[in-house]
Amino acid sequence: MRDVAIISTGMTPFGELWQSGLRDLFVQAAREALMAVGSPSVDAIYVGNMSGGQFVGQEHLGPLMADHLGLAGVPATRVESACASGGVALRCGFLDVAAGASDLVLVAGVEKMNDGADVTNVLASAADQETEVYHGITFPGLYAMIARAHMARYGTTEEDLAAVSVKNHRHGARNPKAQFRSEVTAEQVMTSSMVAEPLRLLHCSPVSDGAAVVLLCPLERAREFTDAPIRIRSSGLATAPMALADRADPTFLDAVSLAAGRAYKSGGVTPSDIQVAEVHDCFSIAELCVLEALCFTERGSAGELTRAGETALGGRIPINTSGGLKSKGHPVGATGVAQAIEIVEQLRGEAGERQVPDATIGLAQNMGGSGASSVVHIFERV
Amino acid sequence: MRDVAIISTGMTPFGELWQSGLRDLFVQAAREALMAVGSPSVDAIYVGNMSGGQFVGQEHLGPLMADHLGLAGVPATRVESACASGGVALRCGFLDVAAGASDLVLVAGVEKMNDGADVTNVLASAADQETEVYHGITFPGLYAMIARAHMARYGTTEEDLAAVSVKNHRHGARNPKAQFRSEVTAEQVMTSSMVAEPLRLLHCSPVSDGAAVVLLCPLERAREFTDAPIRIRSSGLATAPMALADRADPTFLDAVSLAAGRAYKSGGVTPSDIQVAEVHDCFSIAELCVLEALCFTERGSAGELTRAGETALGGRIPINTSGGLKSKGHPVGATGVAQAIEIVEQLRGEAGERQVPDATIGLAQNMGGSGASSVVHIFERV
Amino acid sequence: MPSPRYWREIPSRYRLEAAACRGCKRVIYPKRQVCPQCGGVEFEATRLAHRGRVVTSTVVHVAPTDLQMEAPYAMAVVETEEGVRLMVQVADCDPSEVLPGMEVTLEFRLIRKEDHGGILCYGHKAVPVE
Amino acid sequence: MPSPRYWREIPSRYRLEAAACRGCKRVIYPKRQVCPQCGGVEFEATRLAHRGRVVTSTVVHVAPTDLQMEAPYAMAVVETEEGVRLMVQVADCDPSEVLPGMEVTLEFRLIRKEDHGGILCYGHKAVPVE
Ligand SMILES: [Zn+2]
Ligand SMILES: [Zn+2]
Repeated sequence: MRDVAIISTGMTPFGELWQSGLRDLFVQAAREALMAVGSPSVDAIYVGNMSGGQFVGQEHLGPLMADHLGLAGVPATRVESACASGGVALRCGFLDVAAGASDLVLVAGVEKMNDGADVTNVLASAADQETEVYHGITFPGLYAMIARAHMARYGTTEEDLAAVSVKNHRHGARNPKAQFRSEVTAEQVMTSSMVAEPLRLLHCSPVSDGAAVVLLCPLERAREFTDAPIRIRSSGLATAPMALADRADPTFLDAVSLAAGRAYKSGGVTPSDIQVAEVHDCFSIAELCVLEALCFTERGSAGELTRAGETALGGRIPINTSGGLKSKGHPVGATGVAQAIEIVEQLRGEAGERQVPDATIGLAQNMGGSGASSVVHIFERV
Repeated sequence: MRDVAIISTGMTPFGELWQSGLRDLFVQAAREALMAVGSPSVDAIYVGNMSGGQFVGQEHLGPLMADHLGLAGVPATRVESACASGGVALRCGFLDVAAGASDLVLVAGVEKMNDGADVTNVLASAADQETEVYHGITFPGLYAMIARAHMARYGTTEEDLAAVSVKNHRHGARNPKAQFRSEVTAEQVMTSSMVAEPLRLLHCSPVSDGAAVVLLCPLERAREFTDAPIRIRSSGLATAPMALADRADPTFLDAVSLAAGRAYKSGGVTPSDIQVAEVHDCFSIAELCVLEALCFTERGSAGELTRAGETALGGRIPINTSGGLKSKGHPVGATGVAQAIEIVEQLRGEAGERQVPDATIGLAQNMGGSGASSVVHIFERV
Repeated sequence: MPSPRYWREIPSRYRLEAAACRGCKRVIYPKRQVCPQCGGVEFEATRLAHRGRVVTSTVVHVAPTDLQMEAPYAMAVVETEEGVRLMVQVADCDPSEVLPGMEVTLEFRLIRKEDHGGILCYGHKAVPVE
Repeated sequence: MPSPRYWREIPSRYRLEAAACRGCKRVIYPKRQVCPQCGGVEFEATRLAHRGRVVTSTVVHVAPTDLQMEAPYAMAVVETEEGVRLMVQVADCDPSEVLPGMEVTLEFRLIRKEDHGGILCYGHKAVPVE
């Protein structure tokens, strides 16, 4: 397999972007990424998108996006793994370049959630429709059940959960593309309206529109395009039982653990080598469970780690310097690519107020549904 | 890139399978493919599916299918390109093995269309929702417009169109897995109820449920599993403008032409080397346009070729020996994989009453929307 | 008129029909073609006991459209005596009392009225043991 | 209440607003960020002439739910004087007369009533020139 590099990035702001449709968002992010490296010709496009069909009545996003980018003809494929769609698109692009099938690949993640659809129902289609959704559980409800199990088993507290939201808002306040650029206090989190007990509104990522794009090419060609290529050192993908009831331990995210294990192994790194990470904090409890599944901390100890400030900027392992899904926003199909962009900016030393000093190895972890799929990428400055 | 082989296949019958849900269909086809080669362990799964979200409220099919196959943990990705989803899944699996990232890859196509959804509306989401569907055009309507343009430009007749349906039903009558195993006459076709002028019911592929699965591995390992591996000699994917109005010539399928050109070139073959082909006859006119775009015949001459029997079993280049989408059925996401299975059976000499004598090189062409995406694979006996 | 999707699930939802794997003895609900534990494909039909214990739970305040009139309501993952876990709503109690460890019985109930047609959809809900 | 998706398209649907590429002069409808012909990104605003000719057509007999009361109706790809093509319904005539080559004008009309709310959606339809 060939080594693969990210040579350019582009991203819309995340938020309620009423003026932009799905195709507009994609084109805006893609043009930014292309123009930054002199608009080279593209060999293939992968579009990560969870549910264009249900959100805006539009499937077949590969050709639609190629067309609107002025690139009709170019191979273009949409990939979906619920909220991990963006990360999985990145993996498909990575394999395409690694295989030697394509040289320059454009990987996009895009979602238009604020366009009139019933968002609660659409997001629930990432869970098992027959055994879960039918009975009345919602997507926040599934993570609420994970939270309650984690609390019962490890003594994790509402304060621990709130600390995740507080930290991520603090980070996001420094990110010009974030949906919410305001800090919140633990008290605000813990008194916000209840969504699914014990999760409140400020434990939940918002409903967002947005697109994110990265350009990939073989590492050996990367310096034709940029002085600061970022190598994708490895990619790991895994699944777990679809329904929460079918997982032996609802507090442990097997898919994350497996995907990370594959990425660590094929990248030849250990968790302690990671200096900065973007993880899938769709709900505050998710960040805690993910930190444990990534082996950044012992099982059950992520709440304590967070309250101790170790996952904040300046801490031992800064997590979600972008603001995470919570503060940056979560246009579901775009998130995985946006995570990669934050790591690229960190490894290039271009993260401004959010910069982790001297970061050379970073990780991005993206997750679908209540954890039935997860994809992990490890990046390094070269 | 490594050479890639198909080592096994599995397929449900196609039809109105009221007893089976989406997940049942997948598991049935996948188990058949796995058991035929001793149930080896699988490194990755790709699921081609157009619209689980709209048809049955279920996205996130990668982990769902892995789970129900007893393989939770295995990387599993859903890919979509409307009615070309199956073919595109095959291409993703091909690239994964070619890259050296995975050894044994399970590629599935699956669709459950008969489960209560408004099929006309769902299929229309493969077209441009804003500039086409909004104004009232349907999916058959788009192909009807292509048909009328082809008639106006080349003198193609209703008899030419009917000849496609008659031939494909004659082939399908010999296929035990076909949805319609009955022959039809040209008169029956030309007096069936009107759907979108000039296309009548018997020019249209049916609404179908079904799943199809192939197993891939590196060619060098194929004989561990089977005495009759079929090599995937090449894969080509291309797009075209999404909206019919945006294509310079509505009678010519640019995406098919481009995809085929790429597959011919990287496979080192010419159209005259192809001895049997499955092509995307979602409507009878589609088969004619595809034959021209694949360079099996001159532009405008496919109707004549068909009426002369050259595309029937026993003719110069037998097309859709399976019965095609028209007679075999068209569970949209499954079709591309089912096409590959027919070619595998032909190249293995296992097609029974449908056998093309001594076929060693075959082609499968799968198409999304009104032709905005197409994928072409070339296969050979080794 | 109930859709095929609905009536295919009737055996599991109405009668709690499950399958016991002949290989590893695990009870699978709803039944499947392949045992997720051992890969086995031979099963014996069985029905779940109507009794179990809450593994984890939540109270849904922001509900899906079809269930908005019922919110807030408790949902739980319940483990039956056979070791099977299932997702159910918990009825006939104060939702805030539904916590891990609670003992419940499973009772046949109306689950939801679907869509504009108001189709009545049935299944099982959990009810706390006195 | 019309959705954002609807009102974003109002300029193109109500007023036939288009964009002329400064690079290759091609007129693009609806406007885009990138010219599909030359890749250009600079445009001048323009409006389509309301006159064109049918490139190809069909008569829809099996219609989408929202338009079932109108079937059979004619649909056409119309090319305007600027060389722009658009998909429109053809009204005020016998649908079977709508064939390639027919001259039409584009008129502002009700296109559909959407969903159960019956939202009124407007745009242009073609009408044959006398
Ligand atoms: Zn078992
Ligand atoms: Zn131009």
